[in-house]
Amino acid sequence: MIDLSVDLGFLRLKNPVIAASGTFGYGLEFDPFINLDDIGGFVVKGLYSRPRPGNPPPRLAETSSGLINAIGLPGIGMKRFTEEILPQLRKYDTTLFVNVCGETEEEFAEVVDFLNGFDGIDAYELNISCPNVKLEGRCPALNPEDTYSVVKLVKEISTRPLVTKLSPNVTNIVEIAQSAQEAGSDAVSLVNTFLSMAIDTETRKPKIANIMGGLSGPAIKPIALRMVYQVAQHVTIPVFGIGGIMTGQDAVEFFLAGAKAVEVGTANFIDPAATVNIIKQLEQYCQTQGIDKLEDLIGAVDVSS
Amino acid sequence: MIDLSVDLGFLRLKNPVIAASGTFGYGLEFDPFINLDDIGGFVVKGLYSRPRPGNPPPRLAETSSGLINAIGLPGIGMKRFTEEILPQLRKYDTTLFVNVCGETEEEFAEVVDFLNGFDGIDAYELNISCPNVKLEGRCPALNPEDTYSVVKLVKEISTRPLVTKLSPNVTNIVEIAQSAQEAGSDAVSLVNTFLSMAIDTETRKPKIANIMGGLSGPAIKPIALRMVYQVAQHVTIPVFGIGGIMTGQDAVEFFLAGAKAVEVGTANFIDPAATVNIIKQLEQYCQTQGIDKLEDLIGAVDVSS
Amino acid sequence: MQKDPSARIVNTKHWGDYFLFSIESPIIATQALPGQFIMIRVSSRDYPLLRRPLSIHAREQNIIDIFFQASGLGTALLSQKTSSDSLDILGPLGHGFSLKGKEDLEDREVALIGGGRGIAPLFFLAQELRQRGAEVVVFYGGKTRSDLPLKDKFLKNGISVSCSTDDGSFGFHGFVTELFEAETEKKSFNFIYACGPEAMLEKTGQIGLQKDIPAEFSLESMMGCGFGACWGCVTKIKSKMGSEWQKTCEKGPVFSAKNIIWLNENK
Amino acid sequence: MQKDPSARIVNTKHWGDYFLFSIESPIIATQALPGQFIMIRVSSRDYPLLRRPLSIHAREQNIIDIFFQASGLGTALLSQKTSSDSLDILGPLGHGFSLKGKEDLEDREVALIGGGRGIAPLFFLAQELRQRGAEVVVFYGGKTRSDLPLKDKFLKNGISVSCSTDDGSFGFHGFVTELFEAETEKKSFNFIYACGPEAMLEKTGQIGLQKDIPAEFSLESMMGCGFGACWGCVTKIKSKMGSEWQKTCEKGPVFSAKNIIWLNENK
Ligand SMILES: Cc1cc2nc3c(=O)[nH]c(=O)nc-3n(C[C@H](O)[C@H](O)[C@H](O)COP(=O)(O)OP(=O)(O)OC[C@H]3O[C@@H](n4cnc5c(N)ncnc54)[C@H](O)[C@@H]3O)c2cc1C
Ligand SMILES: Cc1cc2nc3c(=O)[nH]c(=O)nc-3n(C[C@H](O)[C@H](O)[C@H](O)COP(=O)(O)OP(=O)(O)OC[C@H]3O[C@@H](n4cnc5c(N)ncnc54)[C@H](O)[C@@H]3O)c2cc1C
Ligand SMILES: Cc1cc2nc3c(=O)[nH]c(=O)nc-3n(C[C@H](O)[C@H](O)[C@H](O)COP(=O)(O)O)c2cc1C
Ligand SMILES: Cc1cc2nc3c(=O)[nH]c(=O)nc-3n(C[C@H](O)[C@H](O)[C@H](O)COP(=O)(O)O)c2cc1C
Ligand code: FES
Ligand code: FES
Repeated sequence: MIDLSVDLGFLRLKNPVIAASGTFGYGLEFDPFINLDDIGGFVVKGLYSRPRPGNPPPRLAETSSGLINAIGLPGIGMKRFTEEILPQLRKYDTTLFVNVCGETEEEFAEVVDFLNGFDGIDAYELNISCPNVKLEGRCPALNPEDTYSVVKLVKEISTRPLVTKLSPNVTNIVEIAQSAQEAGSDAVSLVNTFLSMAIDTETRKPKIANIMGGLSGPAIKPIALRMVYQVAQHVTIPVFGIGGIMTGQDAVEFFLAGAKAVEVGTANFIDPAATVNIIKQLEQYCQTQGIDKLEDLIGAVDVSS
Repeated sequence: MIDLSVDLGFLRLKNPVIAASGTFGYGLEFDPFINLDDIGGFVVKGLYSRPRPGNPPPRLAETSSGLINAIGLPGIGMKRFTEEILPQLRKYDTTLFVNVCGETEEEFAEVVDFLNGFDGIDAYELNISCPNVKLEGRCPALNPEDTYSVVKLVKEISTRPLVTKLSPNVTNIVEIAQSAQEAGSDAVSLVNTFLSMAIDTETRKPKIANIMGGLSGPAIKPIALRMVYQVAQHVTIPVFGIGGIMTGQDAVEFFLAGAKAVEVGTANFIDPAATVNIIKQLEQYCQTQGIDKLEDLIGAVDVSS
Repeated sequence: MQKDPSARIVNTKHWGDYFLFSIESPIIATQALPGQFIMIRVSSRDYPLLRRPLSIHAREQNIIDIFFQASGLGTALLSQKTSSDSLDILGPLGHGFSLKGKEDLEDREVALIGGGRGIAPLFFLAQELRQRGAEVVVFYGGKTRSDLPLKDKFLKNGISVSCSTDDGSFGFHGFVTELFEAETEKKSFNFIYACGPEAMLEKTGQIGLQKDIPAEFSLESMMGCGFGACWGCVTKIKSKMGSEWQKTCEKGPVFSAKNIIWLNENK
Repeated sequence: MQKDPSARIVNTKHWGDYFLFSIESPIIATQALPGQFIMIRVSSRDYPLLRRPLSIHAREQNIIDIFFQASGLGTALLSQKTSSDSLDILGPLGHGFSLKGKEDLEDREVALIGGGRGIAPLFFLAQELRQRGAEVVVFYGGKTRSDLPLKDKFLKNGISVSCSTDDGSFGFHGFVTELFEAETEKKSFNFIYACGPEAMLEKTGQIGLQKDIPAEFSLESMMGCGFGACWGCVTKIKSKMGSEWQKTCEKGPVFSAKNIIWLNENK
């Protein structure tokens, strides 16, 4: 038996494969396709304090090995989430992360404060990096000061571990990750999507009503992997690797680069059983390579020349 | 007859399709495949003052719809370039750009100063953005101050128009483009490659000997297009669009986003006639859309909702 | 709603760039309802990335049919598959046409209006309606004669079809909505079901309103997942609060015509 | 060096995951020399992106053959092509084996050593060598019996072949270099030409040095373009200044064994 579990310090995952926020609905959408107990965890869709309608369509555009989205974080808001969804999620034996959003620092804090009062949530993922939403014109993950400030504020309130989700749209992601760590974040997850654009050459209109959206999928994997590698060298808190993971091999690349867990996003759309397949492929990989504990892979990239 | 020519102010291109630096050798490599006179121009491989060996192999890795390279800018240096290559290039009736590199600001200036003395070059493209090379540990295109400084220095010396080539590995590319403009650059070209990584899960080694390399190809097109759109809104000098252009349609997206010309990179490897095909496809597109002058497309994206 | 990773193509036919595939998938076929759709993986690689949504065109025991036009990269790839190839599909997805019981349908006049490839879901629907005793007339429009490849199939199955072409090369010369509107002068319909280009549906909706005929439309929308997980596929629908974005893949693809708010801007 | 965007496959054969395709391409066939290669576009879409390099295995008038192992995504896609499909190829590319004139080759003993798919360029070479009067012996090694599908082809063309398998399932039990080394005890060779895994080539190089037999090797390298434009494919070669990176696609893929500097680290 191969031991796929990973110890994050603040939390133990039965395996390191987590479904990423915004690509896994509220989890329930996947119940017809997989046994949710089989996956390491999942992150529910980004949650604001109040319900939000999201952006007008078209919200999606397909690109070469990628997907642009500008969903605009529609959702039912924190109250209805705890009333309608959370009770249904408690029956699953997996780690539940809630992706917390806010248009202001105060809203981040408000959502966490509210959710603190409900059972059945294991940790918060702070979405300070969504490229489609503006926090007084900025998104905190674009600079170290704003990152520090919002993480610090939320950490003081939170009764649960905090994972800070970083944006790849920056010059120096290491510096942002370090700020999150200093502010008390228990882990960082990276990357969110890359601000992108596509134009319909017939209509001359952007393919996304919002003009720009975030790029995800296999196209971004090489950039995401580089960022995870860089960050893992420079922080001591666990790093969750995200970006274009479609197969167990892809996940292994992130572990070798230093990720302690991975989040699987776009792949869930293409195959609702993607997470479960990736877990199987990880097991096979470990078997073939004669590895007993998946944790032995973490950071094991061989950069000697 | 459709008029594909574009007026850059400082230069007129017979058509707006330029072969990108590092993907078109010294131009001569493509003579067996296309008539070089047919293309708008080409940028020769990055040139330092002295010859350089480049990085150890593997220098390339393929990713989903992308290519990572860490060639390391090998080359024959400026002297041998003017002796051995430039004389052979003068016979072509197309616009010749020389991609100028430097490990220090002074080296950029040295190369330009030297090349000023030779006929047959139409403009310089200042490669301040190659992610594989360090300028005292940085690359100038990562911040506005360094960009300003090197462009200013070179502009003072240069007897020819200057195109500054920008890096996409930044938080705010608009600000960098504006610095280049302020420092006197005649145009900006974007983007260079995205710092990336890939790992061989069998050997656990990076697929690139240099560990990291730059991502190019269709995978990056949506991000590049977004950056071109943003920059074109905020500078008055011409913008050259670069990134994943494989077809005439791809090029049209960049024109609509505000590019006055495009550079075609990786596509040249997959099809040595890519530039010429793209020009044909542009002509067809204009015909179908009833456009007489390609210039009418520039910036014509319709963002009304 | 299940995944069938190896549904076998058992038959293929084509007319120009229109294709009809019969696919063996017991788990999906037995659950399928008219107006529902499936999501097909057209490539096992990373490009094209997303599955493609296609309506269930017909169902016969363990077999479902799809009818599609090869219009872009994904449908072109799909069209290259041949008998005995296997497909990875999800289905049946979405809410289909509301099929009233026999008591409501018996001897009722039902108009089915299909434009181009929009005819796809209407065959399955027509068959189910007729089983419930309804009188079905299909109005089938295309740009030109070759856009009406399913005409004979309806006729062979005893379903009456009125055709129109924009260029007059076959049947009524004009839009299918004009053909239908003319027909409403002669005959009174109890229900309208339609699928096709947005302009056709909008016009059909107006006719339905004028004549007070309840109508349901199957809509297309760019879909990321097809099963409610991405929120990418929304349609603007009237609600108590004015309007709301509803997931086309979950609440649709069939919506009641009177609730749809058309967004011409985004087309 | 030209592009043939529609070279037609006229014949295909396969043994397990080894494939032999005959491709009609007059412009490339008439210029081809042994050891040269072609770059094949395996997908008309964006993924996989790069062309794949494959040696010219044989040439007969307007036809070139390729022999390859389906080992990854690109070669797997290629292997699915069938007769009458057309391929987009560039070629002939690179510098092949240095074929001395008749005066130098007549009655000379030439050893051709191929490991696995590395046998590919050696058939074309063997034929050209024999035309020039050389005595050719092929040493053909594989992991197991099924890795030697071309054995009979050489024999049928009157070229003698000695086989080895790592597992002893056919021919000599052991590495092909051991088989060859043993043979050099009995017979003296004037030239060695080899293609195969790096370890095999390195060992062959040592034997050549010991026995003072000049050798040429065809090398593999990750290639971006195949025609000298990307600088991606370099091999370390001895030079006046010590060593230099040479483009494998341009100066190679065939290099004189004594000039190659092996970089085990990067494998
Ligand atoms: C519920 C539903 C049922 C459908 N049923 C049928 C059917 O039975 N027969 C048929 O021929 N077509 C049907 N369509 C339309 C069909 O899905 C598109 O023609 C197809 O996705 C185009 O893919 P492509 O790769 O060929 O085109 P491309 O233009 O290359 O596709 C690019 C992207 O846009 C999406 N896309 C493009 N056009 C549409 C569209 N009209 N609707 C949704 N997504 C689109 C694709 O899925 C893909 O992600 C249906 C669409 C929906 C939403
Ligand atoms: C000059 C030359 C001649 C060759 N001749 C033959 C031949 O006749 N028969 C044969 O079976 N093989 C030959 N090869 C090797 C063949 O090119 C690779 O097996 C093939 O490119 C693998 O592609 P893939 O998509 O199947 O594998 P993947 O592993 O999916 O390929 C990923 C990327 O790596 C490259 N790559 C992987 N392995 C190699 C390799 N060994 N050499 C070069 N690039 C590689 C691919 O081209 C691609 O860009 C030759 C290689 C070279 C350089
Ligand atoms: C449709 C869609 C919606 C998303 N919504 C959210 C979200 O609500 N919160 C968040 O933190 N990330 C969101 N993301 C980002 C993903 O969680 C993930 O970081 C990104 O897609 C990269 O991973 P991938 O390439 O595996 O998809 C969304 C991504 C997609 C494609
Ligand atoms: C192999 C390779 C070598 C390159 N060398 C250079 C270079 O010398 N100077 C430079 O400015 N850009 C260089 N580039 C970047 C390209 O000019 C171009 O900016 C980038 O590849 C994005 O365009 P593409 O997606 O069309 O390839 C190189 C790119 C590749 C793939
Ligand atoms: S297509 Fe994903 S929610 Fe409808
Ligand atoms: S493969 Fe591009 S230079 Fe050799």
